[in-house]
Amino acid sequence: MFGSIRHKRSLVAAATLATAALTLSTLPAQAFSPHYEVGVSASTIKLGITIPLTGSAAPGYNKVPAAMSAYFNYVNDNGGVNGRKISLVVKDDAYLPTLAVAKTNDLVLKDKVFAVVGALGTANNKAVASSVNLGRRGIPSLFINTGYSGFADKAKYPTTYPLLPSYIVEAKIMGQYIKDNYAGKKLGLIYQDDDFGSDAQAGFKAAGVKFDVSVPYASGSQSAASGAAWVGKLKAAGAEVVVVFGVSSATGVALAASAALSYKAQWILGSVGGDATTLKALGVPAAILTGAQGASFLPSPGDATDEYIKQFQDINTKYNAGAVFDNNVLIAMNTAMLTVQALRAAGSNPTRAGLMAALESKGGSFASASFSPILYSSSSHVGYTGYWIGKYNSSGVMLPDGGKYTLYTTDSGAGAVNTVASKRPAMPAKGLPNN
Amino acid sequence: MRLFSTLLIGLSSGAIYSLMALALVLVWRSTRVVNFAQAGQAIASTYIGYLVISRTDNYWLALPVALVAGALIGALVDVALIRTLNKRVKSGPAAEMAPVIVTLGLLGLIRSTVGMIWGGDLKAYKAPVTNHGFTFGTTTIPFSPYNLLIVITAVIVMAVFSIIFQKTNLGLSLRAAAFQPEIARLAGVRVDLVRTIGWAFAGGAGAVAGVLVTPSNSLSPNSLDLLLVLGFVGAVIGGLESLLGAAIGGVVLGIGLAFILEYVSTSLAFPSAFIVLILVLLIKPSGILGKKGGRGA
Amino acid sequence: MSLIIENLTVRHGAITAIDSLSFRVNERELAAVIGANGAGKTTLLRTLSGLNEPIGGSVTWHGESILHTKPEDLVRRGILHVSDGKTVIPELSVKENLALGGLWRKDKKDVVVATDEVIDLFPRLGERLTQSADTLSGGERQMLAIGRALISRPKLLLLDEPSLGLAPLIIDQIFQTLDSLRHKLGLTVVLVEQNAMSALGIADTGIIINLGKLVTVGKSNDLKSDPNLRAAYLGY
Amino acid sequence: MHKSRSIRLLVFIVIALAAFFLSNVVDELRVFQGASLSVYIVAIASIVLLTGYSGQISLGHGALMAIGGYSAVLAHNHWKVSIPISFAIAIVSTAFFGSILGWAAARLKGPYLAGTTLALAVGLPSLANQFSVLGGEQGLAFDVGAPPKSLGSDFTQYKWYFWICALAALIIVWITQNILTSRYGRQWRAMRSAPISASLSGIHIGRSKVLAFTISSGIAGLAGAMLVMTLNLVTPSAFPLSLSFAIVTGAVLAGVTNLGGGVIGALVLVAIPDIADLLAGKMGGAEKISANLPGFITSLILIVTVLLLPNGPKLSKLVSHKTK
Repeated sequence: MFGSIRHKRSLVAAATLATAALTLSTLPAQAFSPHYEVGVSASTIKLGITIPLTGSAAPGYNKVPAAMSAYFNYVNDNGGVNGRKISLVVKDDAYLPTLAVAKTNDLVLKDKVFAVVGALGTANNKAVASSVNLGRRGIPSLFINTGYSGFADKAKYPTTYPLLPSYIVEAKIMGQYIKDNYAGKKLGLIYQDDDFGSDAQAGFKAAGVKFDVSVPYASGSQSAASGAAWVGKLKAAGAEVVVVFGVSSATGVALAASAALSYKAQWILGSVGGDATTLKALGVPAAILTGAQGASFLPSPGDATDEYIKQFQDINTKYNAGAVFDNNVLIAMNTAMLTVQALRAAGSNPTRAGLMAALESKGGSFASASFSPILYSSSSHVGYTGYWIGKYNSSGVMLPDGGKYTLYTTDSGAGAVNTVASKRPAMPAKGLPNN
Repeated sequence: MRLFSTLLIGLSSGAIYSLMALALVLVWRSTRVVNFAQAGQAIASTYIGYLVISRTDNYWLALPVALVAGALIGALVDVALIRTLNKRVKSGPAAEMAPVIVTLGLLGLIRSTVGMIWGGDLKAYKAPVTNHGFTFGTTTIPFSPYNLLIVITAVIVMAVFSIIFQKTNLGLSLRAAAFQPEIARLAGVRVDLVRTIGWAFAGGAGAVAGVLVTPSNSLSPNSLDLLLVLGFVGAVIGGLESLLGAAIGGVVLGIGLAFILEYVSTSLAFPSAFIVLILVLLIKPSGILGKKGGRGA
Repeated sequence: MSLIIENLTVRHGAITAIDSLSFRVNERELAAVIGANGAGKTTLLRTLSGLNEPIGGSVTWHGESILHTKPEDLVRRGILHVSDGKTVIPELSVKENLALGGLWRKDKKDVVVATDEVIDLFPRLGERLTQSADTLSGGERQMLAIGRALISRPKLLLLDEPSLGLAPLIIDQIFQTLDSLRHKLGLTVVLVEQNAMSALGIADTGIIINLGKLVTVGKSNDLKSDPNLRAAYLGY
Repeated sequence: MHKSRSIRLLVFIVIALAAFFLSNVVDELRVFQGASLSVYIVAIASIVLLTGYSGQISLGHGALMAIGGYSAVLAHNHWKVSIPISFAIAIVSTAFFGSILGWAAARLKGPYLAGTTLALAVGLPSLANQFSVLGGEQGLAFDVGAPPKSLGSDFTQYKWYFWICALAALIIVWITQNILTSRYGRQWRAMRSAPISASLSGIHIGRSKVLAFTISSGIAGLAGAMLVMTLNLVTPSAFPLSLSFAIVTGAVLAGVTNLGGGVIGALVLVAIPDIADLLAGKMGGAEKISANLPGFITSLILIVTVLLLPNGPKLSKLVSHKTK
């Protein structure tokens, strides 16, 4: 009841806001394009993204906007979306919530984008959703790049659409896999000592996995010296299977230290820190990565036999020259392709409300590289929910055990972990959505 | 064995903190500026070293090239920026803050420039010797030939500095100009030139620290930020005025952090660096080598 | 035809510390500048040695202007400024303080000779060469400051209150040494002093200034015996 | 004295009316920037009082803002207190922490004080991660609710934030101005310009410095509470080192001794990123260039401004009441 009053109030507010916006800001534009939504014109659709391009969080993520633009340009060159070309306005938030709010305000109020796509970071997205008041303004924030489970709460974040499976889901699935395959072995865990890591711990706990040795590290503190200390602890405890639930730099430090210390264990890398290209750039020897396992919801970016990967690699070569095709580029292209499908589904004269309605009704059928289905519905904003577990080969490509993808799915709560045969829509011809 | 290997690994990371601390102290002594841009100067020099390595695959060429580049950058910063600053901002309440802002601004400027030239991606290059730990019998310790190389290089740099400072005329001028610039002037020391040389030395030390630390981490426009902060902590532990203090402060910090990592908590090592700093400042404000009351009035 | 100061004016913010001051000091002469506290004596010396910038006037030494020149360049032209005991660097050893005087000189052989001369002149410095200058007494510091200047082989010595804070016995010593030195080495000296009696005792010329302005110039013997000046400025 | 105080009050009321009138004219983006402006004005005021008057340096006021921010949110969320009360709690708790810090800081000078406060700015927010009650990296939501209905239905959320922030800023600047012209303000100035004679004339330097640090911290705490209100969230990453540096920069750009100049400093801080973005957009270029150009331009503007106007713009003298 409380919710409905609130809802009504926000509806009234949204309506009045829309009226005010119409009478105030769009007066001159009205004469020319009376029935186009904000950010849409006869020939273009304007989207926006906030992501760190500079600062210590930038490496890796700074490749995302260019890769998204590359895919959009590819689509634009092939007729666009219902004849409209997509443009992406990129804003650097340096991974700071204050900047994310200010830059999203710029996107919404100055650049007047149709929707925000692929914005990065848990705290940033929380601050943006609430302060910029995306919900009350009815501005969609699509496919946000974070594994925090709370964004699936539609009542709290009515216009925010998370894509990635949550960290809890990932940990639960890893936990189940460990129980199935490494029962009785001594287990170790390296995790980041913040929400990221506590989500992981919650997931492992839900899966009923207990680690013999846990090594927390403070975000940003990882160095060669800390790597040595972590591995020392794992070694002392005799851990045989070690999960690294950390960012790339921490994963790299741990693997490099284990190489330096001749410490052999079965490594299982979380998806956040498991990008082989980044790990190699961090100086991890190929020998130590070979045979390590990892969890992922996307195919390995190095697996050119995958139809999605192959197509994306082609587009990357032609439209994003010079960029190494890694996990970040893959996620960016995948997000961009989902965006194009959402825009197509929204019809020939897309509105923000129409876009979100289309996402909720048809999102589950969109073609995407992930082996996991997308669960968007009128009652849920949960995106991907599944992972597959694979092994890195000697050239850093992660491939499924036995060559066949087995998908594990679960939820962020107490639900069981299920294995399902992986099924995903085929890549549309030439990578151009035809939904 | 565990004790011994923790000590060694702390020594190796401490050696790098010491070099950064040394750079900060050199500038502080000669110009009374805490040079936040030191991390920027070091990152630019390290990228130049990276350029040499990626072209020639020769670490031993990259190290001196980066050192010289660092020295030149340091000298340039002093001549182009700090001299102007000192001329324009002589007194007033802004006098203490202006150098902070100018060096911070410079840090941003250099980082952005580096980003424009090399992009924001992670770069890496290999250590010239293996970073596979030494093995005694069946035990492998984390301390590797590369760690040994770091310690030796740092010791050489510090030994060269100490000889220059204690035994040469240039060193005497440097010290005189640092302690009492006006009197040094009246004795005929070309204080401006000597200061610039001090900045150059600092730039060189910072560059060596950057080139040494990078194979263990990776290279990006922000990758030496942590080193700057830890170098500063080391410098303050050592008393900020003394080169020997900086060397010892850095090593003490490195070993201290290694022991906290090994024996206390892997996640508290980072915050504890700051707790150590605050404790040192409150308990023995002049640093472990400083004179009594050095930091008050 | 030696040190000529004309209409020199120096300001500290709103305060005019030296106001159109003109006088001259001949070569090999010792001129004592006398005045009360705040008369502008120290500012005068700091301007002559390049530490302060004047806003007007001219100063020439052997016909060439010495204004707007860095102190370290004036040192190379033989102009040495020794302010009271503060002119030593306490963080350095006695030996290093002395060495500073010869650092810039090309003739390293003469630096060695000059250093030996200074140690002969002030044996107490010789005994304390390796000590930190911090440990020296006031008189010893004064000796060290003068000694360091001598190693630079000065032609024009600017001395700021060498008697400040010293015991009368030591003041006499210093002044005697100074007197014999300047004759032996042919130095031109500008000596700023509050201790007018001692200063005029060894000076050729006396220059009395007040509030930055010249009061009078004269032979030191004449000034000493002028009853009006004695009462007003010389304090005895 | 009495007359000048009533004139000053009048000036503040006029500014307040002008600000509120302006908020009805300009677009939403400017209204939000007006709220950010108010946050900076308060933060800069805390530095002006500390550095410009008592002569102490702090590179760690971002950490104090964090304390204020967390205090306000915890009070609001746990005790359901109103916004003004939660702001007051932020001021008091930060001032309390500041008094402890100030006691320690009074023993330090120059770079050592800068270093200690710097350590605080780096260390304190990362410590917040250690306590689950503070919400970790994701932080705690801070929802002050929609504006009251009585303000009309077209009264936007941002205008509401702006009104709250602007009012808080005006009140605190007015109070600060009165503190600075009071006995304490004169003591601090005496202490800064001539510490020895100040102590001879009976000013207890240590106590006086601690008092300055305490008041300055309280003001910074308020700025922190205002900041998290505009963000709707309190999280460690809202208080990065760059925030501490930004407010010090704003204070210097304003001329450190000038409270009124703080408006200019805050304006510059809010405007610089916009200007840099605009310039970068005009220049264009490859992606790695365009990503780094705003940072480059911002840094350049900072350096050039400090070199050209080390004691703040002369204009600031016109804006403020003479405080020297």
